[in-house]
Amino acid sequence: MDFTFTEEQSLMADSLRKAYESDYDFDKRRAFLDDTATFHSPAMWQTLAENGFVGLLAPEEAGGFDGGGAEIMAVTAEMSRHLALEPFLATSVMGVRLLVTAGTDAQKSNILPQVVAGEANLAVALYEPGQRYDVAPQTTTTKVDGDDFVLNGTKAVVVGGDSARWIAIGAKLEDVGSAIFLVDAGADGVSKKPYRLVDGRGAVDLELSGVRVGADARMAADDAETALAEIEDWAVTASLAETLGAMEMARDLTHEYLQTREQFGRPIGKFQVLQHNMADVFSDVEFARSMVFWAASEVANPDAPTRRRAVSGAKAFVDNAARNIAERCVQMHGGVGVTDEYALTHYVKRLTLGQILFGDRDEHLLRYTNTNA
Amino acid sequence: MDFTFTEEQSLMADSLRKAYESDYDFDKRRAFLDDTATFHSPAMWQTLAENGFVGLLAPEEAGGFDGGGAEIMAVTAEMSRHLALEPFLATSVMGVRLLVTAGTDAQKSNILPQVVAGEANLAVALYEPGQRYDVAPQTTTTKVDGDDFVLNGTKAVVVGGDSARWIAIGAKLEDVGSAIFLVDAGADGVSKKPYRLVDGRGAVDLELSGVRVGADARMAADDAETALAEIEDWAVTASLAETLGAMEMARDLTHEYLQTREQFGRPIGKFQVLQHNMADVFSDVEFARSMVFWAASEVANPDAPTRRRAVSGAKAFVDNAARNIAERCVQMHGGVGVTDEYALTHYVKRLTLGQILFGDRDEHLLRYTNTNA
Amino acid sequence: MELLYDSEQQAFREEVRAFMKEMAPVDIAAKAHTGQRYDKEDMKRWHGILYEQGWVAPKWSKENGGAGLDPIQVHILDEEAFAAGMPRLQAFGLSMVGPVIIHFGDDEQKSRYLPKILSGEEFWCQGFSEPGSGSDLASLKTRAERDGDKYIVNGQKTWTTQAHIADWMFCLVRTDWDVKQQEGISFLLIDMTSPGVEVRPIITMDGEHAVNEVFFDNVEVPAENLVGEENKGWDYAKFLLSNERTGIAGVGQSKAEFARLKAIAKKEKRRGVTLSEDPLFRAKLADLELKLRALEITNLRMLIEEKEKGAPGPISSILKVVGSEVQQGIATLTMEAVGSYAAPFLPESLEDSWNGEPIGPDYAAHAMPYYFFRRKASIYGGSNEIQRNIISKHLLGL
Amino acid sequence: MELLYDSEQQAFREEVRAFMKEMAPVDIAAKAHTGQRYDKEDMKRWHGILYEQGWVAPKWSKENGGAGLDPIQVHILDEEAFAAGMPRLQAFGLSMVGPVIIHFGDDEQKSRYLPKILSGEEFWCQGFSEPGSGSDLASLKTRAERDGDKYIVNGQKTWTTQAHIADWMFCLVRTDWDVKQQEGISFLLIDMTSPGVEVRPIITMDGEHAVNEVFFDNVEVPAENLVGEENKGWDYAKFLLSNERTGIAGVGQSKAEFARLKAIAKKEKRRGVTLSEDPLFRAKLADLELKLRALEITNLRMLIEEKEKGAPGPISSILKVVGSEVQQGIATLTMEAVGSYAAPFLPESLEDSWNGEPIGPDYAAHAMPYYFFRRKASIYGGSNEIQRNIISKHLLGL
Repeated sequence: MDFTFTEEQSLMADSLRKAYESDYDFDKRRAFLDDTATFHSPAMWQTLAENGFVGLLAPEEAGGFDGGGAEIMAVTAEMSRHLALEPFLATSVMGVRLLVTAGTDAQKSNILPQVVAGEANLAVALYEPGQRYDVAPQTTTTKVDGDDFVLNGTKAVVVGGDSARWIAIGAKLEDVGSAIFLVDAGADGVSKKPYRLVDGRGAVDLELSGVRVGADARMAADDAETALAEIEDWAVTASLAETLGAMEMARDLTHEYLQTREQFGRPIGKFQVLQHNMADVFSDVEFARSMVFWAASEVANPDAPTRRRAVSGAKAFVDNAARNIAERCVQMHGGVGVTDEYALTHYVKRLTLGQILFGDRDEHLLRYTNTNA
Repeated sequence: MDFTFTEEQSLMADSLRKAYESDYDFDKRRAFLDDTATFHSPAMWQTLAENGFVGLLAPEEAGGFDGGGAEIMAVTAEMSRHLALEPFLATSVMGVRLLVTAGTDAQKSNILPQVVAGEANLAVALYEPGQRYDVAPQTTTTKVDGDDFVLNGTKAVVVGGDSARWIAIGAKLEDVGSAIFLVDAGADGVSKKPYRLVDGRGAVDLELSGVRVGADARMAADDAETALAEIEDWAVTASLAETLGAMEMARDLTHEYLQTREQFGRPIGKFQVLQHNMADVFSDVEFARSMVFWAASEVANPDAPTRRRAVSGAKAFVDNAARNIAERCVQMHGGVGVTDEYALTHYVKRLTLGQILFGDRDEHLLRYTNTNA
Repeated sequence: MELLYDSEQQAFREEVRAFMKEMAPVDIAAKAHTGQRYDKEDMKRWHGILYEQGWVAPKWSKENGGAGLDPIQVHILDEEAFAAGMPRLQAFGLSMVGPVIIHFGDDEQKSRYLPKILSGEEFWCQGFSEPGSGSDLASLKTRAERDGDKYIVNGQKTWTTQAHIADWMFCLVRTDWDVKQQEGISFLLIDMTSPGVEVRPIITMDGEHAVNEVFFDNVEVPAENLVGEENKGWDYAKFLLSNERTGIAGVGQSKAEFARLKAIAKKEKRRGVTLSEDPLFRAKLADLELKLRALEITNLRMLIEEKEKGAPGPISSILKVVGSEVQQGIATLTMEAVGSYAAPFLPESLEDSWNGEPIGPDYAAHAMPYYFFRRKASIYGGSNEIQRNIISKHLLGL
Repeated sequence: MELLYDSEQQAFREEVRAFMKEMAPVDIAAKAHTGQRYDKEDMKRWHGILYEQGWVAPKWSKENGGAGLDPIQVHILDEEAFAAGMPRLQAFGLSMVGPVIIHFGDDEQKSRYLPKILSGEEFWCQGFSEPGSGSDLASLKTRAERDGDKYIVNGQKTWTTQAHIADWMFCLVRTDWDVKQQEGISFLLIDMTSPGVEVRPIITMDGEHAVNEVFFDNVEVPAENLVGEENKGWDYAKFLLSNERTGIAGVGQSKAEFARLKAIAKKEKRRGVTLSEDPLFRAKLADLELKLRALEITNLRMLIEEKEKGAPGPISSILKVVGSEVQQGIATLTMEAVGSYAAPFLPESLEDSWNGEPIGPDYAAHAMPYYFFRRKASIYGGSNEIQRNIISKHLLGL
């Protein structure tokens, strides 16, 4: 395995960095954060689409980049360094991957090009209230009515659901089994409660009450749980890369603070206890990086247990590192580390969000032990 | 609750301290340690008996002191500070308590006086191979043969079994239920494999093969498991107090070492990282002390769930502290902390033994949660 | 059977509990169950109820208008108030500047300030920290220059909790520049309505406005507002901080918050099993509960010592460190228990003024801000690093 | 599917594995399963087998008699040897003094020492630590005074692993007292049979005699035994220590030991359930396995860096710290898994010479000595505190 990025991947990250550096500094971002209409910067999203990032995982024939785990890692880590609010995770990772693996030919040819062009966003509803981190549809059901399906149910914390034109929804079938439907977010009976996540990105809770869709909305997955579990693993992998980017920034901000902040007549970085804490933060980031590499290298593995073992193992490990790093970086800063005006706070928020989205540490530790050889 | 010892308890600890200080320094103790015949100092044991310590828990009419948890705490902590090898835990805590609570009148009047006088030691066999920390007899069985019982089975890690004249053995009864038999350690069919525990005290594995005892050997407990569980809780409490005494000594040795050992031209206690580690050790000892108080104050509680909640809760907490303290004290010493010639090593051995005798941390955490309100 | 307290203490607890049952306002208590924020009105109302009962200043002597309770009784009162879901009272007046005025203030100051602290009519804030002096408090730079019968104050304070709702600030200022840092500091009482005082909010990561920056631009403070002697302020601050240490373990509050966590764990499920039965989660709960238990007993040992010997020593530092770890542990497990519904961030929904729809269970919105809020527990009042310095220097002589 | 290695590396691993299967002596491998101790004879035998194969010095260049493998191949060889239950080879000759002689020794030294290091005919030990200089190595006091064509050595070394079975010691001695500490140190090779060398055992808490004190009383050492230049010994020591860092993560050994732990956890039961299925224990196993995985991948990243850029930098310090934590974690869980049968202490039963009866399962006797033995992992080779100093100074510039 090669642990460095290819030149192409590095160039990709560089061009992203430049886009965010020029239009997305801390104050500009604050303005996007305050915009309750979009929860992100539509202009930046357009830039991402134009530069081929939105279709990162889409096949080349659909205008995509045909990327995999390594590209996801490079791109999401970089976006995270800039605290990007754009719905990349929901649309470009979860949505596109689902369309590619479980979309019908018609869905692929009709929807994918719009998505790649940045004209229509996607979201995938993974969970239901009270079911914690179980992706199997339990309370969302369908009834067949002529050629149509009628959906009822509730979905919880649908990341990117606020800006999504289409939302993929797993539901129990009337007789037996389950399926995924690609539902127009504006359809009758779809009601969205939008809100910000802790890091500022948008999400919704979703209520489906007698939502009628045609048979063409049904995706080509045999079983909702299996297909959604794979998407969840892609989401985890992208989220881990975001965590890595945020860790690096928290580390660097703290490192700089230790060298500039003075107490008792000298930089606080001269105190041995803080030196050792900083050394541990440095070390934790590197070990976490190794585990993110592992997840990224296995997420496309067609063997589901192998994929899950790497992804869940990495998540269980990295969540721990993320918590330790976030908490120690705040502690080394003291009071300033908890103020909204200071960037560290926002990286800490992202690091914390990563610990509870798409399965917490206990969940993934359990999944990991269940795949244990 | 009064968290200081009464004057009587303090005097008791003082007189013990004097006895050990005069006859039990590190080199003398090493000689006892090397003596494979007794695994302890018979002379010191005689001194303990003469001063009333051996019968600490026995009723006054049997020549005992009628003590409880607080006295056990004072005495065992003090003995542990001197790394005492004498079979106090096996005989005076477990054995005497079992005789007092489950002995027949005849057993009490025949055996207790000999025990209190230091003339006959006791041991209680709690576990069987492969059953981990389950005190319910599983593989040890009895058959009735006329007026006698015939015992067969194996018992594991019987603390103090090496010097015991009588060993209490739980066994399944032929028909239903279980009982405890007070067996003469020299009886036909009793075979002992003696060895040292990690802290130097003696123990045995026991094989019973057709051991014939009279009906008078049967103790007055309705059910072996309940009676032995209570004894186990007394053993845990005494062991926790030993741990406390060993913690204090490990702390003090390390504190002194930090002030005297020099590296890079100054006492290593001037390095902030070691200062903070030492502060944590100091703190851990005090919090552990509080939990030992809790166990000691509740061990005689007739309400079994309340007793168990305190004892197991304290064990789960103190084991953790013991491990942290032992490992940090060794680390702060560096190489010298792992040499057999230095006292710290022996306190660390006792601290480590305490973590696996009478139930480990996971076992007691489980017991604690099972009593959870 | 609870062996920690004797029968007299048990009886006092029963009395307090009966009082709480009768007098604690139900609407205020309801906020505790979901982690809604208490507003100033809630605090004033509860303050008034305790004032009527004579328990508002439990540690103050009776001649000063207090309840004259012993440290263990104070602790019991504290525990029961938290268990009843009541807010912590404003410590700045009752526990901080009040005792300083009692010990070091003159008669005029006592009669001017103490009654209104007791009645709750005046709220206080603490002007200690400055941008350049956090852990190194003695390096503070805010200056007060004597000009006839007044001081002219210039400088800046920060992390000033509730400066925006406070009537008064007790403030450390530098009055001598030519001596050792600690020897040039004075203790001033500043009217927050004085011209030249400007309060600017600091929004913290929990989305709350609780702390502030306070700027002084030629603020005139009457010389009679100096407490004790000029340049002796550091001594009064040390006295104040040592008082602050009592109760620093936060046992009562943590017990109440732990009970809330346990209730959430009984509702939330993983794979059909409640978290309170989930092997990993319940082991974490048990670990934390035992740590809280150790804190409680250790705290009680200190209180007995305080009752018998007077003020607590530097050993209270070990309570601060573990107390903050327990507080943080509870908040962390609460966030974990809530799971993905801790991800929506709506701190505004914790305020009375909010009219929106809740997202997820009613206890969900509190979880994440609470986790963030508790990060401060190991920073303020002397960070845990400073506490460990104190232990190693003052207790261990290293 | 294992993505960590490319196909060429996989092929090399297959080759090594086949070799191990054929050549690793069964009786030596059996010791690994129960934690019996390898004796000198075992080490010599295995050394000889690898020597025959040409793999005994995998990193040495072929012209020096080594195998010339790249760092990743070396790592694969190391992993497979541990997986086959083979003992670690004597590092003092092969990994420490050997490379120093190759880089800084003269031709005579090379031809005198290298062949016998390779063949295993001569065992070495390391004379660095002294009673007064542990972490502060440069403060060493053992002195060597030049007297014609020899040095007269006086002083004391300690923690000298295997001094009692070694033929030679490479030793840091002070040859100049008037300069900065680091600049007065020389690197001497000392024949352990020289008159005046006395070796006294140190028994460690695991009951083993592996380390020693070594006393020098007017020991005569021929001047030709000086490596490189006089007073440049500190540079050679730094070179040696940086080589020591490769492989310091101990991945191969930890993987083998973790496999043994897992096997024990499949046998031991709590309440009728094996520990490998017990929710708390298996969570601890998983946590540790993941830490080992992170160590393995991070180590591989460093090896790739080393392969591409030469020697590893101070970043290897992070491998040392976590590597030692993993080693200690495995030993700790092994002790926990064994339970009460770890309490009997019979380290003598781990030696070939023992004839007694075993107590408990066959893997029990090893558990406690192993736990104690591993305490050293965070102390030797630069304690973890020293490693964190190195990271903060050399990597972070603090």
